[in-house]
Amino acid sequence: QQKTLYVAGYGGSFEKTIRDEVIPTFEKENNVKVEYVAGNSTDTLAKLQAQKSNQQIDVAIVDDGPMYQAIQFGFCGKLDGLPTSDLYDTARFKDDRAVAIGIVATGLMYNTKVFAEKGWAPPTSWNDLKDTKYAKQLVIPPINNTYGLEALVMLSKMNGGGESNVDSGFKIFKDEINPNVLAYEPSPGKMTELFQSGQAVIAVWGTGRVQSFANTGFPVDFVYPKEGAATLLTTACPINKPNASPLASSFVKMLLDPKIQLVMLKDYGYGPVLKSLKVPPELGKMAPIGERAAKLYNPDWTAINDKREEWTKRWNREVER
Amino acid sequence: MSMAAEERSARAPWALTAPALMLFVGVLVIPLAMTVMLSFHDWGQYKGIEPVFILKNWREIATDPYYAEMFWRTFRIAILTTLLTALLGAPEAYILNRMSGRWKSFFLLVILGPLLISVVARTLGWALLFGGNNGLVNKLLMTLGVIRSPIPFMFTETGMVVALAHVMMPFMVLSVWAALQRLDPQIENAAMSLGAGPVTIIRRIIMPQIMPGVLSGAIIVFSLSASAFATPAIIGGRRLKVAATLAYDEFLNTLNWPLGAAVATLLLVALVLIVVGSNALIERRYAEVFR
Amino acid sequence: MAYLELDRVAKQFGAQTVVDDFSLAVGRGEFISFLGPSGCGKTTTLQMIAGFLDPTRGAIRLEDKDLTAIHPAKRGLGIVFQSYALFPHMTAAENVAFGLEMRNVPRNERAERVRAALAMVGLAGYEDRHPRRMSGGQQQRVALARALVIKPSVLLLDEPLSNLDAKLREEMQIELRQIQRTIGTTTILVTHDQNEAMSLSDRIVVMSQGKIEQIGTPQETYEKPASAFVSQFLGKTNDFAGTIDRTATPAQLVAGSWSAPAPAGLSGPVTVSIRPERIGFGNAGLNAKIVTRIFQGNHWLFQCESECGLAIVIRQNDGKPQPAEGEAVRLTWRPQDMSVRPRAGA
Amino acid sequence: MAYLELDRVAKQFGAQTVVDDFSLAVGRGEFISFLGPSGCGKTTTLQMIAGFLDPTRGAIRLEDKDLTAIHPAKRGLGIVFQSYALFPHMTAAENVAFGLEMRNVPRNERAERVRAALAMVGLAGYEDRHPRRMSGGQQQRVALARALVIKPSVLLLDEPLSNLDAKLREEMQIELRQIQRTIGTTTILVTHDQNEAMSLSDRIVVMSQGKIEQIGTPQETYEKPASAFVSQFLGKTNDFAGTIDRTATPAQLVAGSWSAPAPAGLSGPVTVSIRPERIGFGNAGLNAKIVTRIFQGNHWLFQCESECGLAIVIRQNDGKPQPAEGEAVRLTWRPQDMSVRPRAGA
Amino acid sequence: MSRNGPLALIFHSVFVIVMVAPILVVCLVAFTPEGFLSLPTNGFSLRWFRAIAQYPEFIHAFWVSLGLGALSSFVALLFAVPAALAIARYRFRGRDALAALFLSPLMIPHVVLGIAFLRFFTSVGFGSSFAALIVAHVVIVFPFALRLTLAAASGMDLTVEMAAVSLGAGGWTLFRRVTLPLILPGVISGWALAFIQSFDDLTMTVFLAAPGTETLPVRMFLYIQDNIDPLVTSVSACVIAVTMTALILLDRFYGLDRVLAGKGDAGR
Ligand SMILES: Nc1ncnc2c1ncn2[C@@H]1O[C@H](COP(=O)(O)OP(=O)(O)OP(=O)(O)O)[C@@H](O)[C@H]1O
Ligand SMILES: Nc1ncnc2c1ncn2[C@@H]1O[C@H](COP(=O)(O)OP(=O)(O)OP(=O)(O)O)[C@@H](O)[C@H]1O
Ligand SMILES: CC(C)C[C@H](N)C(=O)O
Ligand SMILES: [Mg+2]
Ligand SMILES: [Mg+2]
Repeated sequence: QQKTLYVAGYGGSFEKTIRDEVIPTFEKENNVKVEYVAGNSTDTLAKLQAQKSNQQIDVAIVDDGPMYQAIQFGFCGKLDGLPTSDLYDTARFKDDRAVAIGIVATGLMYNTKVFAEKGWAPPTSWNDLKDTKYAKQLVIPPINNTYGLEALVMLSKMNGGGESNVDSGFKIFKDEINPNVLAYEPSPGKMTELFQSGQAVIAVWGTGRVQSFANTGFPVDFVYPKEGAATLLTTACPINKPNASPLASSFVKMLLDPKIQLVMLKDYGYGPVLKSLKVPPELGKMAPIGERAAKLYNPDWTAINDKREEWTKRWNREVER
Repeated sequence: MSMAAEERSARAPWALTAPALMLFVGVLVIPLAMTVMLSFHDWGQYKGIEPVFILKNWREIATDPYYAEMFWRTFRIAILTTLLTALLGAPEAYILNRMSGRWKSFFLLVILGPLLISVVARTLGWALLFGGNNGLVNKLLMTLGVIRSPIPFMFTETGMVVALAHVMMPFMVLSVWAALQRLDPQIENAAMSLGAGPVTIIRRIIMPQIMPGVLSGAIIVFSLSASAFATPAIIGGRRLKVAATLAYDEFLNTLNWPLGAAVATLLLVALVLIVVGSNALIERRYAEVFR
Repeated sequence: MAYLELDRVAKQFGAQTVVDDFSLAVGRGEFISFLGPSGCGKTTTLQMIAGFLDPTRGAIRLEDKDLTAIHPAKRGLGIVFQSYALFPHMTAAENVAFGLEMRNVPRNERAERVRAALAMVGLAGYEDRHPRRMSGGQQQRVALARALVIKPSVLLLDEPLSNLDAKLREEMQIELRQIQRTIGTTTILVTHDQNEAMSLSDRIVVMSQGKIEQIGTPQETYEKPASAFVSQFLGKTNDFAGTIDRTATPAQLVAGSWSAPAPAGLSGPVTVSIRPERIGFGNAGLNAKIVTRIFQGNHWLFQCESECGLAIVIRQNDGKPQPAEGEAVRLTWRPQDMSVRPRAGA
Repeated sequence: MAYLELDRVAKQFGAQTVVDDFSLAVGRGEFISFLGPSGCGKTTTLQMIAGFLDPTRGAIRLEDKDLTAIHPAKRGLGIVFQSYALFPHMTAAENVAFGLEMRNVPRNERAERVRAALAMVGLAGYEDRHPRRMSGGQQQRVALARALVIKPSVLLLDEPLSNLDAKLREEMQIELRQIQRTIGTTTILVTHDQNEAMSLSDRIVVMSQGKIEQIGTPQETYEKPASAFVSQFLGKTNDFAGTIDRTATPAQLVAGSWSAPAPAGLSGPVTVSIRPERIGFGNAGLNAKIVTRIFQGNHWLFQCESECGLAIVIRQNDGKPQPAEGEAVRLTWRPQDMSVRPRAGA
Repeated sequence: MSRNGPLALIFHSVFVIVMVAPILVVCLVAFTPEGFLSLPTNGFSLRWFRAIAQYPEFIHAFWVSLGLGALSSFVALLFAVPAALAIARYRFRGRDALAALFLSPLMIPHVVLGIAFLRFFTSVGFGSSFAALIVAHVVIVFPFALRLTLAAASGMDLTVEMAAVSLGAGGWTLFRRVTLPLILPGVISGWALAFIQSFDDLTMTVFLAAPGTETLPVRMFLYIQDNIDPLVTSVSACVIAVTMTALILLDRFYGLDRVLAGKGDAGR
């Protein structure tokens, strides 16, 4: 009976990939019209909240952080019939209210050309963020962005804290990293621009982003810090609403199709969420695949979500000043 | 020269404003009222928005000096931006107006230019000019030996003010320009014949007469700068938050809409008070020009 | 040496030449009036002297210095604009005070002079009023006060009294004359009021279509007009068709039933010009009938149908009985009051 | 029945009453002039008739219908504003055509009437010019053409000719008179030019400080002024201090060396008022010396120092020799030309 | 009439350079042959202009923006001009409050407006439709139209209007033939600013744009989500080029100074 399925997701090249690779097939197979509502994670989440009484969107594709919120607020419906055995554990959510469609590693990005010119060694550790030679040339996404949050968690963990206690992380950020930071920048576009204009040379970022940035020909590379990179997910969920269309679940599941997973790896640097997927070696130079994926640190989201509000407040007042 | 209309039926102004008023009540007042209501609701990380009536958000804003700092910065930037646009934009409008027809329209368009491209591309331009060591201007000045280290521009308040003034400039220039169209050139001649130099003419004769235009421009610029999001966010970055970026954060990142709504409501109320206050003040001061 | 000199000045607006070949030397302290039909270029000339318009050709010199080199603000002129050009955002007092402020006159003296100037133009009590709330004549007086209060060395007045009633106007004329005498202000007045021009001016410049027709004292221009235009333009003139009959002895000039010994030189068809105030009603002379009789206060204006066409007669309202409308009269004048020229087209 | 009637009209601006208790009945086709000092409320009254200002008190009726109930646009008035109020964005022709368009006059007829109206005010050839590019007088004529072209049933003219030269002005006056006669337009003219008022008007309303001083025909107001104000305001008047000596037989009125049999009724100190044009130079009479002699075209104006103070004398410029400045003269007049009233303060 | 002195011209030059510089740089970058933002130091390339063709949604979005801007600024004028006249001419109770209300869209961060509108339109069942988008834009551009018209209307010589009234013009005719032409510079300037503001708005539109009605800023914003590349600059350069061409054509066939200054204003 439903004629149109509204899928909300990232804009830009991701939208293009979905439009080219997923939607035509899906429309044909299910005899439905798919409208793609482009927007970044926070925009999509805001729309969900604004239209809570009368949801228009059927499927939402957002970052993991916002997805936890969406689940908490009850925006997500339940997914049935996931290929649970084939999915990495990290890719699954409580009650299957969402599922990861790609895995990204949070680590360090640096400008290889500048480093070479200055004779600097490539960074190897989270601790390199403290190096004073990067003064005002470091970019870190803020805490409301998963990259920033994970950087904080990693630094806490290395200094005797962890998800339950981030005091040490905050202290390091405040005293040692902050002077180096040019900007706490959540927007990927802005991040690339800061690199392109030469204002920044090193950053905390994810494999997917760095991969596509490097694809443009810009001299950047990704580093898995020796203390370990953190897992970050791109996720999707069907929206919870009266008379929700079963097609919403089908659409999410279609994103887990091996063929699509490979496309997203190729175009977008997303590590696949399927254990069974064979990755051709020429793909996935940076992406967390195989051994690299296994070594990723998976933050304890239950603990984090508990404290997140408080941390954000603290971050705004102590770090971003 | 007063007109009967001015004194006649008190209905006329209401008839004229009725359509706009209906539009505003219909589609702006209600959403805004909903937003104000929102600011009294509760919010929690897990429960989301709770439609109860509490003063939590307002109390937080009132007691936490963090917000005072944000608002103070917001208004500081808005005031500086307004001053800068008025100080540069009004003279420029005046100069433009004295050019011959063709040049006049040409430069008017040139000045409107910045508005035609998206804020993203515009701020990109600033980054290319002033961003770090590679900024064009910085590079040039450093090779010329004028400066030692790059001028800090990105992620500074100065940069924010300059970039905002740049975007807002057309609003000021155009407002003043529209007001200048009404001036009788003979009046300028009269002042000149009485011995007034160019500066005096501008200050004593032109300025008071174009006050409606400057006021319009200033109101637009001030309000827009105080509620601007993109430019402060991109040029200022997250460490130099202003009220709008704060509200943005609460709305989009934290999803704490009640708090964001409180910040926005406060900003709106403050702006309305400032604008209406200064408007009334200036209209009274220059009553004869506004008749 | 001329104080202010216009040397073959011309002004074009686009293709239209509105002032042409305008040369005039004004002595220091002289009072000059520009008279001419509407649109003949009076305001334009004044604006060039003031420096608000650049002459297309020619030079304007003040004390032998090229005026165009001096910025208008430095010329020390007092100007009354035809459109007043009051500062709408200032009160009457502020308008008048402006020029004094520019001259850094101390505050006390300034207030006193502004007060006096406004009182002089009959606007005491209107100090705090804004121009838009004043009547036309009041605005004009503010403009006058503004120009006079600075005691300028050159005054340019563009129809400064046109919106004042006769009484006030006369007071202002006396005021102007006084100022001009005591401060020695060189004054150029544009006016459409011939009485005003005549009673105030040392010399009158009669203009037509951008050109000077005649420069002379009031009496010269009125009584010895240099051209038909001037005689037509200043006051009223009757032109009668006459004939000089040189066969008679002595030679006779005949116009209708009026005749007189002919002046030397001319013969055949002529035009006889005679001012209406020089014509009297008598027992002999041109046969005429009074068509309208217009009361004009101190005089009567008669329009008569005469043998030689329409005739206008002015008679002082001396209280004696005047002929009524429809009455038959004889028009007569003294030969020395008329001027005779060959009849054009005859 | 009055066509246009003002009934005890008053107007206040804030606390200031600028028109008060103004009652006037204008007949259809009548030509009325408002005369009065600058700022006396002439424009204000006109604006109330036009409907641009609401009277504070009183009523204005046109053909017995309350005018305030009719929207200004529907009153069918032709108005010339003191400040012209031309449409700056329209050419002269467009300005003039506007009223015709509003009346849906067909395009062809419109063009023809506009052309004719502009030609009538001497602006043929200026059709396509914008007001800002015209001279003051030209603008004023456009305003006049714009008001006249619609052949309004009521014409309100606020100093419509103030910026025109005498010649043009007279032509326009004739034009106005003509229109008023042929179309029967009821006209109210505000003017500061007494000659204009007198030659055009059926009746003159003399105003002072917002009040009517006198309503009457031109000759009435001039020769039988209802108040000292009117006699002072219209034309010039000499006031001499005199004494009536009832002890002499017959009783004598003496002013300096001038004397005549006293009129009945008064005695003791009196003021003798006499118009300057009624005074002659004679062999007997008031001793005086001519201080200034001002040439005014068709007449001379003498200012004399007499036994009884300053005296003004007007003599027609009839070409006969006139006394020179400094000359001693005797001033004389006929008893019936003077008016005598008890001397105030004596 | 006096011309600008040398100081004024220097000021003007510096002013114009500063105004233009950031945009000029952006336009220059559009010609880079590289895949990332850089000034075209080694050779010019039209690569990024060609790239636009591969994104038909940009072109579609341009038309959406154009239509939205033109429509909403025009509708805003329909409401704003009468309101501005009322506020300029009458001193009535509630005037200040009304003026403040009309200006309020300027004073609220657009994120807040976006969400407020989305909530509102959803609750009345409009969701994110094109109609909702237009209405929202009318509201946010309204202050520009109002303020500039107001500046032109205050202090206008009312006797000119009286003259028109006396000649029989009333109501609409009076407005169309006399009042409007006299305040035209303000109205046109107001329209221009309103249009541009609508054309440029991102933060609010993001929430209201539905599939198919994304505006150009929204498209560009989405495009640079992952990557800023010179396509942003080439699109900007194209927008400028298109606008300038339109304006130059307007100038050729109608005369910009006439549009902007009203007729008969040149000269003395
Ligand atoms: N808008 C106004 N507010 C207050 N006072 C005013 C206003 N307009 C005119 N007046 C005052 O009302 C009085 C009458 O003005 P009005 O314009 O009627 O004079 P007028 O007789 O036409 O004078 P004039 O011959 O100088 O034009 C003047 O004293 C003037 O100052
Ligand atoms: N800016 C202008 N552009 C074109 N022509 C103009 C301009 N200003 C004036 N003129 C024309 O120049 C001529 C002279 O104008 P000017 O104002 O000097 O006349 P004037 O003698 O002062 O007349 P008036 O007595 O009517 O004020 C007029 O025919 C007028 O139409
Ligand atoms: C004037 C606008 C272009 C301002 C823009 N909305 C910003 O937030 O900076
Ligand atoms: Mg003139
Ligand atoms: Mg008046």
